[in-house]
Amino acid sequence: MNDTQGSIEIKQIYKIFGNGSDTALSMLKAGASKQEVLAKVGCNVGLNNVSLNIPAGKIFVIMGLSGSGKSTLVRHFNRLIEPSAGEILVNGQNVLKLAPSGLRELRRKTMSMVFQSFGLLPHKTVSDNVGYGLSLRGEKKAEVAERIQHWIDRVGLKGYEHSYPDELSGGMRQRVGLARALVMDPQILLMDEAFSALDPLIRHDMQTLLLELQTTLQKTIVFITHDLDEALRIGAHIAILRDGELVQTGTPEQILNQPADDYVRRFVEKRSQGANTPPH
Amino acid sequence: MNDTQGSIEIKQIYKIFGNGSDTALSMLKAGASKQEVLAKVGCNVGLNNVSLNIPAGKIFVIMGLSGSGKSTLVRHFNRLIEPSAGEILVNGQNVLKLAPSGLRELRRKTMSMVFQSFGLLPHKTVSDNVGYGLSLRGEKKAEVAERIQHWIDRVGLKGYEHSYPDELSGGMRQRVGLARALVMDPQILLMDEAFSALDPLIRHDMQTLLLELQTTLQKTIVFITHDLDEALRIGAHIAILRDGELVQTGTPEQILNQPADDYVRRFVEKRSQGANTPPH
Amino acid sequence: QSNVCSPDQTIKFAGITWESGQLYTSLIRNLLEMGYGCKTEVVTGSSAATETALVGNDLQVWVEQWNRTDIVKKGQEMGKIRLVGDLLSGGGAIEGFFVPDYVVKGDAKRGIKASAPDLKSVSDLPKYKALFKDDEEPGKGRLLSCPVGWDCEKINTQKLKAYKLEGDYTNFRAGTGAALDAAITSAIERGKPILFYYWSPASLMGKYKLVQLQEPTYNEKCWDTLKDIKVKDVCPSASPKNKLTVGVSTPFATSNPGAVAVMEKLQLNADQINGAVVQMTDRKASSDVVAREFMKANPAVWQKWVSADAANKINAALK
Amino acid sequence: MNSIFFDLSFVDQINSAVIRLVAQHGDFFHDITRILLIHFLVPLEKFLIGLSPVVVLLGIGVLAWHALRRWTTVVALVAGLYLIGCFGLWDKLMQTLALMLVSTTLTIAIGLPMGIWMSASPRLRKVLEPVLDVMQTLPTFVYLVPVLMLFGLGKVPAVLATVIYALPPLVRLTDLGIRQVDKEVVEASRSFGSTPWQLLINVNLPLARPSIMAGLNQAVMMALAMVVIASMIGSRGLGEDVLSGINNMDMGRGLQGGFSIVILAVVIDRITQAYGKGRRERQALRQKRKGGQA
Amino acid sequence: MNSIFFDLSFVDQINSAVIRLVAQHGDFFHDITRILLIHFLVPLEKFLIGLSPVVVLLGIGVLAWHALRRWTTVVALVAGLYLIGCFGLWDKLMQTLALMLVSTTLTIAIGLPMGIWMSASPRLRKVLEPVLDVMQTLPTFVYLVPVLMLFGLGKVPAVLATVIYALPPLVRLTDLGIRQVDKEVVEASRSFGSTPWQLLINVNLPLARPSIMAGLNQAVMMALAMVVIASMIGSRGLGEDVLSGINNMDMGRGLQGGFSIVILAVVIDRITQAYGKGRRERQALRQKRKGGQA
Ligand SMILES: Nc1ncnc2c1ncn2[C@@H]1O[C@H](COP(=O)(O)OP(=O)(O)OP(=O)(O)O)[C@@H](O)[C@H]1O
Ligand SMILES: Nc1ncnc2c1ncn2[C@@H]1O[C@H](COP(=O)(O)OP(=O)(O)OP(=O)(O)O)[C@@H](O)[C@H]1O
Ligand SMILES: N[C@@H](Cc1c[nH]c[nH+]1)C(=O)O
Ligand SMILES: [Mg+2]
Ligand SMILES: [Mg+2]
Repeated sequence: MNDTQGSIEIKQIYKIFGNGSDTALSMLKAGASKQEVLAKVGCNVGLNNVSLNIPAGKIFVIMGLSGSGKSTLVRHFNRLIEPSAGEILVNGQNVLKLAPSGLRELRRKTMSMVFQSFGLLPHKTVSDNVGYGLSLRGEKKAEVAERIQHWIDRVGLKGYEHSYPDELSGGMRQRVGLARALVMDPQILLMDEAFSALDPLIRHDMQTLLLELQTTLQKTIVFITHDLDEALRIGAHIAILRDGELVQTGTPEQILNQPADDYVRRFVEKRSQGANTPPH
Repeated sequence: MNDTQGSIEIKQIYKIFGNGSDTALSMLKAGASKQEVLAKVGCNVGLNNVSLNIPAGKIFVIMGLSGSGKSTLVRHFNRLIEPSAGEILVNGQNVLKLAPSGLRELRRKTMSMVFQSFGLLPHKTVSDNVGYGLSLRGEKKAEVAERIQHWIDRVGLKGYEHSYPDELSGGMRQRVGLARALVMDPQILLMDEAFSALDPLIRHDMQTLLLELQTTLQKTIVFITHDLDEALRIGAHIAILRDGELVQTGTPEQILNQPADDYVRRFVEKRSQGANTPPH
Repeated sequence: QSNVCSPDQTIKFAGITWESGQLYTSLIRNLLEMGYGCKTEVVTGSSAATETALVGNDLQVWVEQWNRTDIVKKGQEMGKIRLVGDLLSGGGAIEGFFVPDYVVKGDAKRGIKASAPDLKSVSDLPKYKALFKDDEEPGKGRLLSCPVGWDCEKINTQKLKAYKLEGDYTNFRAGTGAALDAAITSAIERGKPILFYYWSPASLMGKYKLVQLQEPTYNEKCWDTLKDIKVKDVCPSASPKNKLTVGVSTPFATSNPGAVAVMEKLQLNADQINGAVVQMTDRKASSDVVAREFMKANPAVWQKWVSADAANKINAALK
Repeated sequence: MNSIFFDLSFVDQINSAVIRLVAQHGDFFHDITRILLIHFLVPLEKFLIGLSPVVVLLGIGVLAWHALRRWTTVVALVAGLYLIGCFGLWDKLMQTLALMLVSTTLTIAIGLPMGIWMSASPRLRKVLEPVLDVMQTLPTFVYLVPVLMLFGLGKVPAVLATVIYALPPLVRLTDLGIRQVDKEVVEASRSFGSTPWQLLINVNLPLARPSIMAGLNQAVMMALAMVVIASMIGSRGLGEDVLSGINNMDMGRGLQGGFSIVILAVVIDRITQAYGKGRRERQALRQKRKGGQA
Repeated sequence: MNSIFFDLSFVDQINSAVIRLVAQHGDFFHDITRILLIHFLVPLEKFLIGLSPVVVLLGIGVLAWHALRRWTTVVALVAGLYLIGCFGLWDKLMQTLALMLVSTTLTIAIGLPMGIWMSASPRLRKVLEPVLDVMQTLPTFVYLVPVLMLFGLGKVPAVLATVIYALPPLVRLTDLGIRQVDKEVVEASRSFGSTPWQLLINVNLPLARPSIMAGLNQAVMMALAMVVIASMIGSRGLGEDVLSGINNMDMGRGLQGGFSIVILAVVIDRITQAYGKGRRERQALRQKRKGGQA
């Protein structure tokens, strides 16, 4: 089972938000679109029949239009969201069948998450925020102080250890969230637009860090981004979502050279376009 | 005075957060660095002697490391933050001397802002959020309904008019904030990382929108971004901040070709690097 | 009849907070309403509130006055109110220290043995302090006394001094009359020993068999030392009988001498009032109901108090 | 013994001051009482008592339905009131209801603005906090007597005492709620040029709503807890039964009266709380009822 | 008249039920009272009264300083208590303090867990809400008589009544505060595998703190508002003075007693509230004192 250490597999996941999810589910299974369901039942479709295989020890990038279900998808991996239907296997284990204690173990040891909207504890200082996951695991403050400081320095927040989140800039907050996940040293990292508020210098540095983690420690990293350059630089696989459906998965080359449809092609095109537009 | 319609000028602005700002201010004026002040007085320096001239009718991009004071700077333009020292002129008028009613007029008619962390009203629907600024101005709901719908459609949120912010994805929330500012049709738009959560397709579309607004309606747009490609594409001028200080301002060409120092050079380098890294 | 009550004025009675007072109130109201066509109304409230109102002529009649509060004393001194009549024959109400009779005699039916067979007088109390133990003041007995602020509370404090019981007994103040009644009822229902201050006429008197402890004989000079809490040098004396009167506001008394005349004549004896009051507690009947029944059953008693004309009207109304 | 203390007492001064006040201005205050009574309290009470119980029960039922949209609760509330009628306490219920309507309205009318004002001014908070402490902890009994000497027995001092007692939680929780509103939302609203009033209406009040409604709930509860005290100063209503129940050791009667007060409290509370729900919650509620799915 | 109502009355049943209960189980309850008194309340009171006033005043001063770090406030609080001593009410103050310490501790010990539990279970909330309504609005007087027939006169029923009355606001505001905690922070905490207990300690309680402290403030206020009622059932303390003031129309004495209660309330409230401040606020406060700048 060692080869599945860090793998994630999901099978035919549906997620529907709001009341009337039963009706919505049968509509979806009968082939209705997200827009139709929203108009008819008033339910938001988060995910629509998504199956995905995330190999262990690789960086797996998820892309897609804003609102296409990326955040919803990764929240399923550590079961912060219960799917309306489907199956989720982490390291070959069915996450949906885990008892509360098992689920807790999984979240403490196996996977950490960086949230798109940071999710910092507003009443704790930067260093307490970073150490939060460790303290949940029961590790003593004194023993982990060094590791906490290491990661605070690593994300460039030295000097801000005793600041509170509301005294930080957006990008600094995001980096606190990053350090909080990294200090846990988990098998799997779930990173939801974890670099979106960072400037190019720090961002590049962080990308390098992820690549290092992946190559030296064989971490599995699920990475959501809107930046194709970033995706191409760090991703071993890329999955593209649209309206809650999986449109294409593949290596960066496959995505670039054999886009599954027009939607994917436009995603890839923009890249060269954006970069080529001359300054005026 | 018509040529200054939409211009912003700031003179020797200092902003220091926390107690003991007097000590900190004199330290700064004596040449101390942000880090020294933080270590000695425990004050966060937001801005350190920034003077800037933003011409009317152009897109002005502000860049800089995360935490360098970009958000703090634009918050001064509409006086959401009071500077510790300095002067702010909008359309030639000293904003710091405005009476509450005058300041209100300025905010209602002259400039709208898109916030880095969105700042949506959680208890209002998408369409009420978008119409919020208009309702503050006293415009009747029925009269503006069309304009509201226009901008909701324009940012791609059709169908979500009656959703609440907590039912939206990060990028969708950001677009609500965008629509809310755009519907005001102000002379000046302050956009704090307004596209950071958007996917490339929508982002490109929005960039085009800004360019249109600028060329057809001569809006002044102050745009904070971390994306150099974006800055180059839309910015007529670029300013670069570091640790609360202004490092360089100039046209994109100047920034690209005559970087003021090493810091700016590294900012510019990353661009080509990131794009050129081959997928692995 | 015009001097009994003015037709456009409603006579406001204080709502008394104990049964005998309520019964007297109902009797007077019945007489005035049925016999003289007066309009009356009862306003409830704490004694202090209603007494204050009486002084201010917000209320006109306050039946069964024990004349012991400062409000009443000052009202009288200032000429704002008058105390008229003598509601209880035989000199008035009695008060003193009581124990349930099973404490002295036992109660075979409930299987209670006499716990203090020799208890006759207050001088026997030191022997029994363990029996009437006060849990909040270990080592002392508890005399369940009047609520704070009643005159009897202060008198009891002085009496404990005068009877040299201070070291052995606490003057345990019940907070209110209701609390006092509840504590006594609880003890008696449970068959426990209890030593308490009480008075008659009162429903408890009719309801339970109580034994009053003997106190040193009444002595006017000593009684004066007991009435004033500030006197340190006290000497023992039992309480004298207390004359029960009707308090009326002076404006009312001046303009309605006829009504006052009725109140002056009204008088019951202890058996009559205690009997009626027990009806109230046992059947939880309202004082109005009991007063009517009493009047029907004892026409001779009340006909003395009213004019013949009024008596006829009342008789007619009672049918 | 406690020799470290000076001997200090204002007892006599206070007493004579009160007496003087009553002697000099008592008539004036009594006139106020009379005016309030004649033009306001008595007509309201008369009106309520004059209504047929059927009409009242129906009216409250409709109101409750409009607010709650839940048959079971509506039926329970109306049945509760009907039960009070069966106890033979209908008229007293109406008297208490009149008192409560007036007191609660006054409490809201004073408390809400006061809380809002307090949230805006730390200096005011410093001044007002001890006042609120006094209002809440100074035993009603203490000021009841002077109040009663000034205003006379009855409804007016009862309303006064009730409002004084019920006000603090509403003020405090309004203040707290507004101060807890998310700073970023406030900032966004300011950036669009909202006046303080617009900020209040659009942001502060709606976002502080849960806290304010908790304050209102406490105010209603405390107002109804005052019903008995009100009866101690001659105000008619359900409190009378409680009082006489106590005085005569008639616990049954006291309890029946007491539970009638509780029922009335629950009815008032449930209806006000439902109306205090945000638009979104009410919408969700309606949909849930329709859709049938949780 | 009100013909739509059945005639219904439980008066007699209730009365005889109470009497039966007292006769059958009164001894048992009285034993409980005795045990609580002998082992707990009496020693505490004796201890407090036995302390020299100087020690008590100093102790409270130190405590207040530790909590508040503000000379002016500390001096004001201690001076207030000293004033009570000057009124000649020191022993009664200590008796009331003992009662309040016990009642407040019990209220927190019961109310906080109850509120937490309620916030976690909507079903429990549905059951508990009417119970809280009853606790708060059923006039104390109503259950006081049965309670004191069961437990006897004095401190124990006083503590009981106080806790019953002071509990609801704490429970309600704890519940409200926790339910208002930002969902995103809770989600983040869950994502790191927090147990429910860890979530409570690290997220829910600290973030609900302002609301919980408002509940505690209300609980303290309401507990002290009960001091007079406690005296009505024979509990010694400051309430006695108020009562006798009322009963004798000695407004001066009543007011002095009343204000002593207010002072005690303010002292307890300010100290508990200061300890309830978050680490950050306390830190900021200390710095402000030092730096001198606002
Ligand atoms: N309310 C505050 N209290 C204390 N310090 C603050 C506060 N707001 C901002 N700062 C500090 O001011 C500095 C500049 O913050 P600002 O938000 O302007 O950065 P930014 O350039 O917008 O960064 P980002 O790209 O990460 O958004 C930071 O060091 C931050 O810690
Ligand atoms: N709590 C919720 N209630 C209702 N709808 C929701 C909820 N959360 C998400 N959705 C809906 O689910 C869909 C997918 O949202 P999600 O947050 O997964 O998007 P995303 O791909 O992460 O977008 P972004 O790039 O903007 O972050 C959206 O249509 C959104 O409106
Ligand atoms: N109130 C009376 C006592 C009393 C007797 N009966 C009713 N009350 C007093 O002060 O002593
Ligand atoms: Mg997302
Ligand atoms: Mg920023």
